[in-house]
Amino acid sequence: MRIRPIARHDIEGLKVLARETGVGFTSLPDNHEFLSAKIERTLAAFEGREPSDDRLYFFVLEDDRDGSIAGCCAIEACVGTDAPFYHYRLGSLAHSSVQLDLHRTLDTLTLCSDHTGDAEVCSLFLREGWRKDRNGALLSKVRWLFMAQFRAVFPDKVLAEMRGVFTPEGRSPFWECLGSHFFPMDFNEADRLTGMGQKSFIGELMPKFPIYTPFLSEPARAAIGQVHEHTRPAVAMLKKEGLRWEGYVDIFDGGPTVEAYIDDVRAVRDSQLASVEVIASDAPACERPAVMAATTGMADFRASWISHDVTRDDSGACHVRLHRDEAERLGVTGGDTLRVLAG
Amino acid sequence: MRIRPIARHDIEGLKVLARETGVGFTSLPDNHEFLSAKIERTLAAFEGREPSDDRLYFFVLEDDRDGSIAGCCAIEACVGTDAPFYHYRLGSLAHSSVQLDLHRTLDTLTLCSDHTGDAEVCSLFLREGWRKDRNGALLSKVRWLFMAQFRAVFPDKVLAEMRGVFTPEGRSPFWECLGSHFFPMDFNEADRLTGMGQKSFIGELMPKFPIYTPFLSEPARAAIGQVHEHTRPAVAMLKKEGLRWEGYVDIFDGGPTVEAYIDDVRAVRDSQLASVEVIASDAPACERPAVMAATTGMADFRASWISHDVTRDDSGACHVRLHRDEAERLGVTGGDTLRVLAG
Amino acid sequence: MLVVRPAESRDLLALERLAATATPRLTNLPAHRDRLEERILRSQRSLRAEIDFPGDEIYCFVLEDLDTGEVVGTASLRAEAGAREAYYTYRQETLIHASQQLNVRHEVQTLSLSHEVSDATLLCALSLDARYRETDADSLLRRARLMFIAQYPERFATELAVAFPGYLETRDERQVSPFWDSVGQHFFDRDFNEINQMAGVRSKSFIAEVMPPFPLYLPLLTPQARAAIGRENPRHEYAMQEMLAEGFSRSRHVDIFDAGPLLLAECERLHTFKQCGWHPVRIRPQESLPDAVPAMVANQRLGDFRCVLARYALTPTGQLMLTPQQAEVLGVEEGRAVLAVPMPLPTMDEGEL
Amino acid sequence: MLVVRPAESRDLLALERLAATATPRLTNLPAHRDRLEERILRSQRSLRAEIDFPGDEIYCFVLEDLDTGEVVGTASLRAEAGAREAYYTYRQETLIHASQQLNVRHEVQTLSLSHEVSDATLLCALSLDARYRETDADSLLRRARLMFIAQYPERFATELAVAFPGYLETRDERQVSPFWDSVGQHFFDRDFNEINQMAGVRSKSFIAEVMPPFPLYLPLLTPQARAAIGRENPRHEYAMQEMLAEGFSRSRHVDIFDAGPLLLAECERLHTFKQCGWHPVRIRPQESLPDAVPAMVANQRLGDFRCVLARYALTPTGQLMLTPQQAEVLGVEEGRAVLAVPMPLPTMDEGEL
Repeated sequence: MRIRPIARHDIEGLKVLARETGVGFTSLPDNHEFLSAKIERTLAAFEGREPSDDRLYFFVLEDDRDGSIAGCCAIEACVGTDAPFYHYRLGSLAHSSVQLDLHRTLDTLTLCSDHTGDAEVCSLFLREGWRKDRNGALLSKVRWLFMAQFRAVFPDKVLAEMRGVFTPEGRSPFWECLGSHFFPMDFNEADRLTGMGQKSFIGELMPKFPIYTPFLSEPARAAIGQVHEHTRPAVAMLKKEGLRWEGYVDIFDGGPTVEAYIDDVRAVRDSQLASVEVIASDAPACERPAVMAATTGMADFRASWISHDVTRDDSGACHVRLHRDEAERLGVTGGDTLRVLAG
Repeated sequence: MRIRPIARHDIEGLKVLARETGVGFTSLPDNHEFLSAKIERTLAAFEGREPSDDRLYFFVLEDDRDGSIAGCCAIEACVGTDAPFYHYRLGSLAHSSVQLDLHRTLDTLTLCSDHTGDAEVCSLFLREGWRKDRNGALLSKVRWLFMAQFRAVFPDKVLAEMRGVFTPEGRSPFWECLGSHFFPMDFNEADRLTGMGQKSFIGELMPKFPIYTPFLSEPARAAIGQVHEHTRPAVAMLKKEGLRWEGYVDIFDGGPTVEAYIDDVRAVRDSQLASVEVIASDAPACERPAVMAATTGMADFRASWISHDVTRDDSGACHVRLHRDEAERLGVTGGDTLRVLAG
Repeated sequence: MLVVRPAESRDLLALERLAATATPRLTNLPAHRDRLEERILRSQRSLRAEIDFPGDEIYCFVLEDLDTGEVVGTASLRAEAGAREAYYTYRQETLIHASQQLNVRHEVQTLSLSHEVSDATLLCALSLDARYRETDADSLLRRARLMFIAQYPERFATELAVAFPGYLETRDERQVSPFWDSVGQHFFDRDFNEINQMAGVRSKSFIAEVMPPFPLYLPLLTPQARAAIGRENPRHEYAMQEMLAEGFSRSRHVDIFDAGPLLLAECERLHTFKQCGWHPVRIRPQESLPDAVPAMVANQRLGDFRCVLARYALTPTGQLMLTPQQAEVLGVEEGRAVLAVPMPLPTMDEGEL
Repeated sequence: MLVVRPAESRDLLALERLAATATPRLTNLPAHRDRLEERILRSQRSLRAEIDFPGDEIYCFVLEDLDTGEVVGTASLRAEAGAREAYYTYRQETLIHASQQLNVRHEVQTLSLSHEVSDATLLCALSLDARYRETDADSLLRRARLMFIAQYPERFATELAVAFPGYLETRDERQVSPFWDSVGQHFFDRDFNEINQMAGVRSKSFIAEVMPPFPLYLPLLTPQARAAIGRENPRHEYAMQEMLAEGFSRSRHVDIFDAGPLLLAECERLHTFKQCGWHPVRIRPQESLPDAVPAMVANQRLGDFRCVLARYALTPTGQLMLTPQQAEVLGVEEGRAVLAVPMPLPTMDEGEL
């Protein structure tokens, strides 16, 4: 299994993914034009042809047994430059009067675009049959290795939007209490439109004055900043990397946006460069792959799990040994440099 | 020189400090009742008698040659619980229309009390004659050692408010463009009132709808989040500890509030416990003190620079050697534990 | 015979009783003896003062039943609703949320804190003994104030406002305001009765000034609260119908505590102002008065203002016939002019928003 | 002779010329042939339609000088200012910032985006050949619309609004709006002329809907922008004085682009409505007409509406004397009723805010 940038010939594989994602995964609609535009955008970004801030780095997880696409993940280099990017921000406002012996601090939700210009990790999906062998972790973490390697093309901060709370019947209590009053459409339609990048209607229709959360229903209030139960493992993984919820929530379902300074992300901080030594494929290896390795070029970027630990020599330089098939998978030979991350 | 909690008999020394601080240092007015109330509050906190969140830890720097008070610093354990605590928050809001081919993101200032419940480091002042021998760093950093030692009594986040930009004539461009239109008083009076803890008038008089920063004058806009030139070293010191400006500014002068999760503060993370060995006072020492040491009790808390490096034995335990006079200064003997911080 | 006259110190006990029995309790008629005493003194000062423009005067009237000698009602006028402090209301507004991209235009109702009604003259603090409710006494007490304003226009604004108590629910044998529960409660953490009482002492505008200035989105209020907006308390339905018939109209404004309706009118549009006229008095014995519709008749005396319920009995040349007793209560002799208006109102239809 | 009549297709070129020479340019009279042609057709449709309540009708009139056969002016009526889209204004408001702690009460002026005037009938899109400015022709063109409304009240709202172009400065030989520079410019990054032109194509309300909904604090605007609020363009001073004399009053509302004033009036308060009356026509030769003040005289024909400038020459029994030419232009014979009102207005004082 290896990660590589998406290529034009992946369009059919991508459509298979799009069909499998289902409702709620709005960034991958099963739409040929939309997906192929996405591929073009990502090719431009990887080849450095995209001059603007509108860069998308879209990766696929390829099964090297037959070349099929098992999953995907992406990084938006700079959100909100092409289309507006909105959140509700949970803040508080003191409400106080000495004379009335009153001092309360009330929570408010305020529409904002504070994250304009930040990077976003997004679009992670892994197909059913491949949900094993730490493939999920590979898809999630490869983005940190990529950002660490090409730090200069990313801004200070990175964020990830998490799916909010839904009832077993698929209804969002946050939407029902708030958004439904302001959008003349149902949740899925609103979500679909934003997934297609059509976001300017949000600013036009959303309430712009602060909403005091006590005015919301109990279930809606409880949903603020909470994630869908299926999303909990993903959040846990991001939190382990140091991403935190700073009060920003999705305007439709109230789900949290977690964020961090890229330099503070554990995987970015802890990843290191190591020189490659290639060994025979039948040499003994660790039982469970514990090291992730990525190549250092952008257009031909590759990443995968490798089976040997990183070693450090007396001068402090790092080395890593690769089986021949691992080296082939990554497209490296002895003496090349890899960015590696233990764990 | 050593740091210790303020005591009742320090009132006269504190008044001397208050007189020397001058305009702009509003938390130490030269007012007997106010200062002695402050001392009582701090005693209650150190002795654990203060049940509420309204705890103030106020420290003095004592010159052990004659017991005179050379400086002070403090930690508010939990701001905004007694009186409202306001900031302006610099955010942004997208302003976009596909049809008009319009996509801008405008900066806004919004009144908020988001920092309610956070800890604050404040009230740092060092008298003229003692501005040497790293006394300033001692006053600034001792608070991190204290928080590291008594982590449980502090919340997740800590902040520090920084003095904003003033002209050489002492005028604040931010105040003149914004606050002056809303407060029927001059800057110093407004600042004095908040220093006295009378803050509810702010919420009553300040503009509550978002202010678009392009509506402010050029100098006022330039002052947002910028510090007074005298404050630059203090900000630099806090930034080295990992505190960052996240867009919160003082409502009067527009100066930045820097903040961090306490657990992320470098000094909190890096400080460690070490066991004490006492050696003769005439034993050779480092030229420049590089290690800060603090005791581990709250009511009898002491801190100072010490002259020897921390050593680590094979088991990973830390040790520190103190000259006899250093041990006396801190009130420790061999075998006691100190919290130490190198650098 | 029923007469409306300015309140005097001797009316204090009666006022206190009326304040205590007002339903619902009125913030502008607090059942505190000291404040009521002050109200009477202030009213007397207002009547004595030379006034060219409306200011912070209050005129407090009582309704006396001369047959029993009992004071059975009270009502006041605030020359300028927000003279000392602003007079706050919630103003019903509509925001348009439009998206050309989606080709939708969505209207969202809001309530915004407003003090636009501050300049109007406020008819307020009316309380009437239950035995007299919905009788001519009720109308006399309510509308005699218009007869006073008609005579001394320089003391009042050209716009008049009257606020009606809002809709309350009975829950656990207490009267609660569904509007307050859904709005004010979040900010003050005190129930309607507590805050109402506090407003009587502290002034309502003071409390309003602590409320957040942002518009409230109606869809976020409870259905009960939304239903209460602009809805009068059932006990005041009759009174409200009467004021609508008088020429007041419903406005966009509602009370900040209970969302009770605020009616507005320009003086010159009111029935009483349009129909009232000066007539010389002709005194006739009771038995020789012709049958005629009831009328309000007022003398032209500032401090000794009197307005009685009589009959609209005119001679062919327009003299108004009064009994000797009525003339005595009004303090007028034959040939003095009095201001009279027939009581019946054109129709008692609902006004428009 | 001057006559105001509904615009017809043959007036297109004249309208185009008038739109192009309007100073300042009018967003509601765009100098685009297609839009003007559409305007004429829409006006004709409006005149043909059976109407019981005001809706999205537009009535477009022209002023023709029959001596030269030239169309020298145009003016329109929008039956409902915000019928299709909301009609946006900035509403001048005052917020009270009060602190009991400091015992201060501070008033802060704001401008809030509002669409409250949407229901009113709008008098708009007036442009007149420069040679006729500030003559009776100017008044006729402006006020003939009131004569039309007076005849067909069911087609219009009871409240009328008229907006005047705002104050502009000349900078680098261009007309710039100091208000737009300080407000709209921040959001749109386009200068006044660009946005004005865009509004002509896209509609102004569309642009308003992209503007931020928060109140603007006046102290944060430039002094020039503040000074422009509610100030009419000097070229329209005479017109504004006339409308104030007619009975319109200044309102809290100003234009969202240039902060020009919006005047409001209830129909029934306008001089023209109060003074106009129906008179049977008496045709007399020009030389035998007595001297009299100028008058507007209109026939009662919806599609063939005509309003001419004549004399208020009445016979003792109230017949209006017209010359044969005037009668012909109006399309009336002897004995037909025409609506007439004397031109002169009571005073030309400033209205109140």
